[in-house]
Amino acid sequence: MSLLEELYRETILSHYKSPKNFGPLADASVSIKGDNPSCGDQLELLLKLNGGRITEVRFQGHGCAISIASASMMTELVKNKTLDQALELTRQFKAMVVDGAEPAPELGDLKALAGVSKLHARTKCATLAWNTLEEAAKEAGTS
Amino acid sequence: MSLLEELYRETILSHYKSPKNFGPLADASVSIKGDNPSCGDQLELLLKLNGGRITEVRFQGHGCAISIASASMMTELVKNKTLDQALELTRQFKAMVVDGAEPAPELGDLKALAGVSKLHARTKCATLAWNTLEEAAKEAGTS
Amino acid sequence: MTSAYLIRADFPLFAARPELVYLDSTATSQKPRVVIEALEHYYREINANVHRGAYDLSVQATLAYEEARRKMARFLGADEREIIFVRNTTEALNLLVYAWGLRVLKAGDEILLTEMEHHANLVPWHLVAVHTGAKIKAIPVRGDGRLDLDSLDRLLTDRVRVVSLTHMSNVLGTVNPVAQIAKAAKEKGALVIVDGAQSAPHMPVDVTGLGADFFALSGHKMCGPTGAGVLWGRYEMLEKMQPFLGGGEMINEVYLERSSYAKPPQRFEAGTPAIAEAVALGVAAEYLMGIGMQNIWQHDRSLVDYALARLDEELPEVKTFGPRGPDRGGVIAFTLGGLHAHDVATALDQHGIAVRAGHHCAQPLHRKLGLAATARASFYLYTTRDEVDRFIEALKKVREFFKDWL
Amino acid sequence: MTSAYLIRADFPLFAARPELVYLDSTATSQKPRVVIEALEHYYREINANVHRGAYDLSVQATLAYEEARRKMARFLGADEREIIFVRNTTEALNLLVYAWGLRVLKAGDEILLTEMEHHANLVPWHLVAVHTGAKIKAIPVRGDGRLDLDSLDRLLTDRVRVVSLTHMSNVLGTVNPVAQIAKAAKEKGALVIVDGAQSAPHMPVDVTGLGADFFALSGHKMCGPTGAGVLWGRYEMLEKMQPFLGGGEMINEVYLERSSYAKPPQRFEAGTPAIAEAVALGVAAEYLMGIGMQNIWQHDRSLVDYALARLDEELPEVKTFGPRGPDRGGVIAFTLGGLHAHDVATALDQHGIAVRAGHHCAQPLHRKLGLAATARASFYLYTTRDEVDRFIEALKKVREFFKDWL
Ligand SMILES: Cc1ncc(COP(=O)(O)O)c(C=O)c1O
Ligand SMILES: Cc1ncc(COP(=O)(O)O)c(C=O)c1O
Repeated sequence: MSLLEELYRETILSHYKSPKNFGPLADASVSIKGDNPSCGDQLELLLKLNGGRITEVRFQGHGCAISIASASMMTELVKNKTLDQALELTRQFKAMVVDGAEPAPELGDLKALAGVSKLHARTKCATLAWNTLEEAAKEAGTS
Repeated sequence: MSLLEELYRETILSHYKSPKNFGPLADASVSIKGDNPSCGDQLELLLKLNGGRITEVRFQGHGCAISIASASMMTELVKNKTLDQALELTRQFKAMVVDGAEPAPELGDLKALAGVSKLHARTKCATLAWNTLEEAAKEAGTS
Repeated sequence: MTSAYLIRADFPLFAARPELVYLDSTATSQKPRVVIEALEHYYREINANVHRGAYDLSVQATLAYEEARRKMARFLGADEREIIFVRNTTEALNLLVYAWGLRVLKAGDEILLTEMEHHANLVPWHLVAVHTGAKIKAIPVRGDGRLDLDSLDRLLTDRVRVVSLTHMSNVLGTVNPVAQIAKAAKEKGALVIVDGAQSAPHMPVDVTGLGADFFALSGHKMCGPTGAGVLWGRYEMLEKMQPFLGGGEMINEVYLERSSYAKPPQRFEAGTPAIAEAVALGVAAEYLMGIGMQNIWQHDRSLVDYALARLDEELPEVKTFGPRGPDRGGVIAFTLGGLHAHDVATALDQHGIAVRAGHHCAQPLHRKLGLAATARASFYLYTTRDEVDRFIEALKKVREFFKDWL
Repeated sequence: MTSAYLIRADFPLFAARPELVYLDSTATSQKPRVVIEALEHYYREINANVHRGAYDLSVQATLAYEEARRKMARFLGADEREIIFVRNTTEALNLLVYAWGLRVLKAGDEILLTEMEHHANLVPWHLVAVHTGAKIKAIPVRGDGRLDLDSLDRLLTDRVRVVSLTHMSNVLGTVNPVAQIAKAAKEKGALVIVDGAQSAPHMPVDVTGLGADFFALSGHKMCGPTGAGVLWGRYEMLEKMQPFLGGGEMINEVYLERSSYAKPPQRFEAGTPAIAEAVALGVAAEYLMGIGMQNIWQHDRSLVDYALARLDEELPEVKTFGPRGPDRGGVIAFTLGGLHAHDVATALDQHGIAVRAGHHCAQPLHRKLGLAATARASFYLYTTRDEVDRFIEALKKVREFFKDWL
């Protein structure tokens, strides 16, 4: 299987074409913008928090298949998790796409992005939503 | 004869140690400063003109043996010459020290500086006074 | 022109990477052997600091550096005293903004740019606008990728003090009618600055004929090393200008609290320059002149016409931007269906085709096109027709691969 | 340290010029083979523009460039996000003057320098003084070539907003007690900038230990290529600072009339950097770390002590400047009788000895010494004791030659 086939699978392309949890979120507790200035991709992450738990999460913006699919799957995964759990998932996700670690079982469908670790040019795309989540957690912690 | 011996002869070193026409000149018609910013050498040329003829010429400043000797001999040579004659001598002098032309007989003692053409690093020293003379002639022409 | 197939042999990178189809010369060009060897030769045999030396080695370094200045003057049809070595186009434009714009412009003055400018010709002017209150305006880009010259009369008011524009767009490939615009600008008394980052490498440039006051280029885009570029300026302008960077070599006299400045070009070259890089840039210019800038332009032109014709014909899902005709250089920004440019570029890379994806440092233009990003293929003297074919065949495979998602 | 006799073999220029005694490393150093080869390798195998690439070659170029940043961080004991690639020390200091000095300083503020500064650390401040009305003061140099620290209390008023000083003088060889001065300056709330052009190449530098806010160096003086240097800055300071040059890569979002900026270090690296040069500078730093900065310092120290002892003993007509002791690096500025430094340097050059003559871009210091110019011999890791001997023997011949005119 070519790297291209490994990466651009049904899972990813369908999240790209029909992202989950996409759109505005009224009364968000935290909203944070993230971007990759080198490519112009932009994303806004909106969270509703309740006692340290993410009760609602949505995102909006534009980007490539990898960044949008990653954001879409991330929102599905972190919904109803605590911020701490979400940060642990972030760590696991980055280990997979940056360092090429075996996908942690907790990542579920996101293992479809494991191939990104072989495409250094695209790690920034895959991690954009997650870096924004980290920023959001920081913001939530200080506010 | 080494290049050093060819260049640093009695003529040059004695002009360096006891430059001719050195010092201020009251009532100068033109006074122009010249410098070699790369080495810090500075020279001021003072001329008294009468109907296009250099009736008095003096200089002051500091510099290396080559620049001071060149200035000293130049003042001796151009005194009582017309500006046009002085500019022609300048051309001949530069041909000698920059392009390595045979010394024109009109240059007299200045032929002692012919060796400078083999020392590219020092042509700026040898031509400092002459460049200043050209500036002075320009100034005299426009005023 | 000598065939691109032969020219390739001058570029060691293609031998090291025989499978690569390099279509990103607009970002930076590859380097011919003579340029790499010039660097090597400089460091192995004549390396010393310039200007200040009283010994032979330093004289040789200085001669090599000043010879490079003469070569760049010849390349641009200029006088050697008008050639200032800088790092790149970006530094050249910033130099003008700091040494001229920030000092001269006032609230109410207008700065006229175009909608197709590279960030290098936008961001520095923002600084001027913020600090002086001068206003930025832009000549619009028409649907066909050319400047809307009809708007020039209206835009070129008496308040316009400077017109700064790109000679050739790094996205659309458009070659702007700089001489015509410069003439109109000069009639209004405005200064004219030309961003030559894309024109200098690809076409004959005669700065005096252009009628501009300043012209900036990047060596690394014209077969030279990174780290060296040129700002050309009319000598009368340079003489009037205050320095930009302060330091060694650009001074006349320095006291603790004040200093006086050397004449141009030294006035604008503070500190130890990129000596080896300037020397090698001179060699690059000579190499290009040897092949002939007009030949290079024709070569780029024929490849871009060929590529656009095939794309139009064989890949209707591909949308390209920029004008068609003799005022179009060898750059093709494109999209493939609704795919994101990054995904297209990654897919092409898997087939050995190197194209760039993103906004190419032209966000305002992309905003105008209604896109966040495009993919971009660009050609140069070493690009072969065969490579254009491989690019198009690869693009077809990419289309096939993504066919359900276009 | 590995013997300088062996180290020389790493430097191709010495093989190309076996007769040359190169004593001008303070102006620029020679380059080891690994650095020249790093440039070659970069251009032959991985040349592409950085940051923006969606293809493999560009990723490799970016990795090499960012790896160089990490190497420079290691060299200085800093964090990689604090390393900004610039052309040289001069550009680094100008960056600070433009991005910080011109924006922050006000009339009545004071800028504290020293009398031994290089023009690179004087001329940019003159610009600030002229535009803001801030005042320049200088810590005096004592007769022994050291700073007069007794004056510090008096000079370091509450109005001093910045202390900018050289770590090591390029004329006197004096190593200034920067940590001590930085501590006093910080107590007054002043910013501390260190000109490390001469220290970084010759001694271990740990920027965090120095207690300074900024540190500037030139790659070409530390075995790297021309065209690449480093500005180190504390991250908190960099984060607060506005950009200097505007253009590609330093931005976040760009509109026609405004832009927002990227985080440091990108914020301060506009346009295409000197990529190959930065990569090769990283290799140079690694080469020096391999030999050991402390070893290099000891080597310089032992040569300068040896040379000064022989000059004192055997050439009473030679006058040297600068301190004696452990705070003295391998630089000897000198005069021979009443001869002009240029004549001495020319004469030495005829014996194959390359020394510099002039004010060495330190006119105020020379004015203080009462001289327009000095000759200067300087040593580095590849300088052998044998070369110092040849220098001294040649100087004796020069004395003999000019004996009637001293
Ligand atoms: C102490 C000092 N500062 C600054 C500089 C300027 O270095 P560069 O010319 O590489 O910018 C030098 C080098 O001449 C120097 O010795
Ligand atoms: C039109 C144009 N202007 C300016 C630049 C900036 O060039 P550099 O990054 O070499 O400064 C570029 C290159 O990207 C360009 O294409």
